[in-house]
Amino acid sequence: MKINKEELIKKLKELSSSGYNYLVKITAVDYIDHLEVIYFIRNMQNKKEENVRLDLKNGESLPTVIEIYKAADYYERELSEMFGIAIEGREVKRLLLEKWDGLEAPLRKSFQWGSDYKSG
Amino acid sequence: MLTKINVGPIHPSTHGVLRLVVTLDGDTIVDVEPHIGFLHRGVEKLAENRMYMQSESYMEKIDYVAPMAYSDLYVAAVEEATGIHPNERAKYVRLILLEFQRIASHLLWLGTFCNDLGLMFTMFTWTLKDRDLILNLLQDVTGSRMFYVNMRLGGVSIDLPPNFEEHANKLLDYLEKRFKEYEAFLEKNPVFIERTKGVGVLKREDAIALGVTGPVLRASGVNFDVRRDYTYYAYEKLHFIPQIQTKGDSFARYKVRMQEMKESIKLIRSALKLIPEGDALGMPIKLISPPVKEKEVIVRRELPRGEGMIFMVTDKQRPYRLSLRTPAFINLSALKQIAKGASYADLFSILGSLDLVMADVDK
Amino acid sequence: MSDERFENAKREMEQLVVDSLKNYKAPVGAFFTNLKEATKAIASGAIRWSRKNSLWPMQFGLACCAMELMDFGASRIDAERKGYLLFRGTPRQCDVMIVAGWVTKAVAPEVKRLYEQMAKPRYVIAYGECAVSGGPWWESYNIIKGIDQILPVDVYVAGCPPKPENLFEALMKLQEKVGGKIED
Amino acid sequence: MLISSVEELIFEVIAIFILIVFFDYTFGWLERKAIAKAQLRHGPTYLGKFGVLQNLADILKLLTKENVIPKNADKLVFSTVPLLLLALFIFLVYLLPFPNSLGIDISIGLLAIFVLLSFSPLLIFLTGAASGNKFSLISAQRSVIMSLAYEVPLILSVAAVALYTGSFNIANIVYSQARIPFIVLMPIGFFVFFIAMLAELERPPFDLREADSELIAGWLVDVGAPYYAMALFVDYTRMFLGSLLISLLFLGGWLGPYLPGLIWLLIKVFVVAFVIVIIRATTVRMRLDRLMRFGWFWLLPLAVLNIIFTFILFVK
Repeated sequence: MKINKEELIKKLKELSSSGYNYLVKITAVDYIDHLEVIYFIRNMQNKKEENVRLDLKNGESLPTVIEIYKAADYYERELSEMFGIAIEGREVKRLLLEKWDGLEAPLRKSFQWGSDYKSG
Repeated sequence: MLTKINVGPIHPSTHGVLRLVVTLDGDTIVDVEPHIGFLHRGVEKLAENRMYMQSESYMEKIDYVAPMAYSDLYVAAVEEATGIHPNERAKYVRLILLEFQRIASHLLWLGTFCNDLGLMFTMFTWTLKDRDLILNLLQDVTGSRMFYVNMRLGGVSIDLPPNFEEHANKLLDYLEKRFKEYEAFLEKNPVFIERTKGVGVLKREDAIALGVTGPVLRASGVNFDVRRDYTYYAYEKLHFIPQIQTKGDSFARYKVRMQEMKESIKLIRSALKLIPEGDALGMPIKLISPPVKEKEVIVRRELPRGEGMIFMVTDKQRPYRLSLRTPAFINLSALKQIAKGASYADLFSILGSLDLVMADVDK
Repeated sequence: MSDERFENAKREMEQLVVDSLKNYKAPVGAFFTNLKEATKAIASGAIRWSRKNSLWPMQFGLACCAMELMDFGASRIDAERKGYLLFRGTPRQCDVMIVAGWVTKAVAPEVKRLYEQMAKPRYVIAYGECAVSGGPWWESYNIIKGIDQILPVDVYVAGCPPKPENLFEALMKLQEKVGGKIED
Repeated sequence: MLISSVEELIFEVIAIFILIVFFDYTFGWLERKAIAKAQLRHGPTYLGKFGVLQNLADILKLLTKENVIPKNADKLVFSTVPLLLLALFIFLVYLLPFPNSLGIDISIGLLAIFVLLSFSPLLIFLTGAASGNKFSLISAQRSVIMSLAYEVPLILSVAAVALYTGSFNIANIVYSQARIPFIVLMPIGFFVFFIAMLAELERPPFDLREADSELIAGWLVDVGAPYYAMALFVDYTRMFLGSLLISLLFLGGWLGPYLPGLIWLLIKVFVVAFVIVIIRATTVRMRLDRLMRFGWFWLLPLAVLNIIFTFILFVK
């Protein structure tokens, strides 16, 4: 289901109280002009799955869902460094690229992934 | 007084390159902060810049303990996108090979877990010997010892050799005997029981909230297995039963994996009986793959370490975005919760019981 | 004029020879010098023999190739037959560092530091494509293309992953190098 | 026996030192072979017949490697205490009686040995604490805490032996086992002594100080290669001391039919050492708090029970 950014917390709270208590993954797709963030959540009782999608403009920040799903911790950290999305409402430490000196988030389409290739 | 200890990045028991900053109060762990990313190489980005079937080899290197499971996961995603589905025999062949791979992976886990507990290398060499036999069998089928790259669109690269069933049955008999020995060796050892029972308890609610997967989730009493709940290949026909334990401690995690190995043997045996005649070969790898039909693909597979998921947004000849859900990544995030309150000596047995592969965590 | 200069030079040379002879200690007996040299030769031979025959690898695996490294020590290959076993976890007591796996930018300083912590003499084996040249991750944004950019490598083992037998052969090659059969 | 002349003293010193080196080398090789066999391997085979020269190569190499002393370490303590440890264990072996009136057999030998033996955790603590490494520090702490767990039962189980014999002289203890060895008379005492000795010898399942999987190498983490060779020597000498004590106090020492005394003693020592190696190959490591509980709730009551039984049954 597609929702707005403002509805996210409310929607997820609603879903988690109706049994969708397992967060499978948070991921994002870079469509150059905007980003799509997808929350895969699952009902562990009847094994049904739901995905909640929202569009983010470039440079927009994302509210944290760690209050609702504890598992969101690592995924949000990953998102923030792989796509450069700022996360509201929590301190986000670096995760995978702790010692990385690259300026740009590597999974954005604008990332020059071949730049290092020549120098090596 | 609190002491901070830095463990790793290179330490004998971190199963790869993992850095833990442990805060200790005496001998009790107050906090563990994992620092990961030492093996990060950007598989997702690399896959975006490759043709579909070129990436299969990369996928295998994500989890080098069970490479075939990952190549199956990826190829299944491409199959879903292109609409080329494996035939009945190919499904069985894949299932047999994957279950062998699962046994090999769990055997290696058992060896390293005993190493973490302080049984220096005895169990390790025993299980590695058995694993070698499985690898030899897989080598007979695929031609390679570790990285097989044998999954093709709609099948496998090489069909099972003619004497495969005989060899496999012999190996399974041997393995069954060995598992009994291992169980007797470990479960009758009071020190082993003492070191694992009641250690690193993860309750059912916490397991769901933290999103852990695979044997760790099942050891906490959650009845979930992708092989049954999002069934694929021939698991439904073979009456697959997920293995559940309720205690959620290290011993339960050990037990789940032990039972899973036995269940895998059962699955392979019945699959060998039911396998239809015919041809299991898939399409040979070509640079230009068949046209893509789906816009977005979600594929789930039960990997040896837990639920693996691929979310792929497709482009014409290569993925526009490939998002991997690696099981070890999320299992590691639960370490903080599990290890809190344990003694320092137990930290590594807890870490071992989660069955982490650091390349799987770091992607 | 010129003769005088020659004379002076000649005298100086003689004086130099005499002076140098003053500092020269005559050998007490030819036998003893030979014995000293002989012990020296025997000792250096023994040290070389011992170094050659006991190469202890460090218990250190990075990625895929570490799997084969485990197999190298286990019962099928049994590296201890030639004394390649006794994996020590601490770098202070090891001789060989087997770099098994890709080296990312994050882990490269740690690997270098580990190498520096090892006691001399120390050797490095680049095991597998990733350690040799970056291998399949050549184009990745976070990978060092070959461990030889940061460490002096003695033996390269190619393959993805090389079989444990290949590592055994590589260590035998290293043995030859330590024993002096192969020049650097 | 009392020493009458300087020549005799020198002879004894050399003879026992040769014995120690012989045991250390043979045991080092045998242990490697036995562990390898338990792990379905061959162990060293190339160097010498059955790989007997492998350990020689290892020791020579270790001794000629660079000795690294870390910057944070207390240099004086760090470089002298391992030597003291080695000297302590070698000296302790000299205090034991051997057949053919070898060895300095003093009348309070038993007492002296156990008093001096309790220094070893302290020296290990010093080495660990001086190296300035946190893993070593944890190992050092464990060393001291561990000694609380096993030291008391160890001494109590020996006390029963002394009570029965009425003497602290080890030779006397051996001769009073002429008819029945003490393992038959007081099996509980033997059990307690054996377990406590395993802990003293730092052998699995009590190798908490050198826990490879947790502490990398425990108190030996920052120790340089030559000192590691020394630590190996300490380990094997300690092993010799431990199995000698077990065979002297409970297995009848050098007493046995047909064969000469020294052979009997060596046979017993190697059998005990072999059992300890088998235990090493097959069991997982204990945790510190469990060891404490085991020591105080199991070993100590058993040792006390053993003393009471001995007193009632044999001494009155």
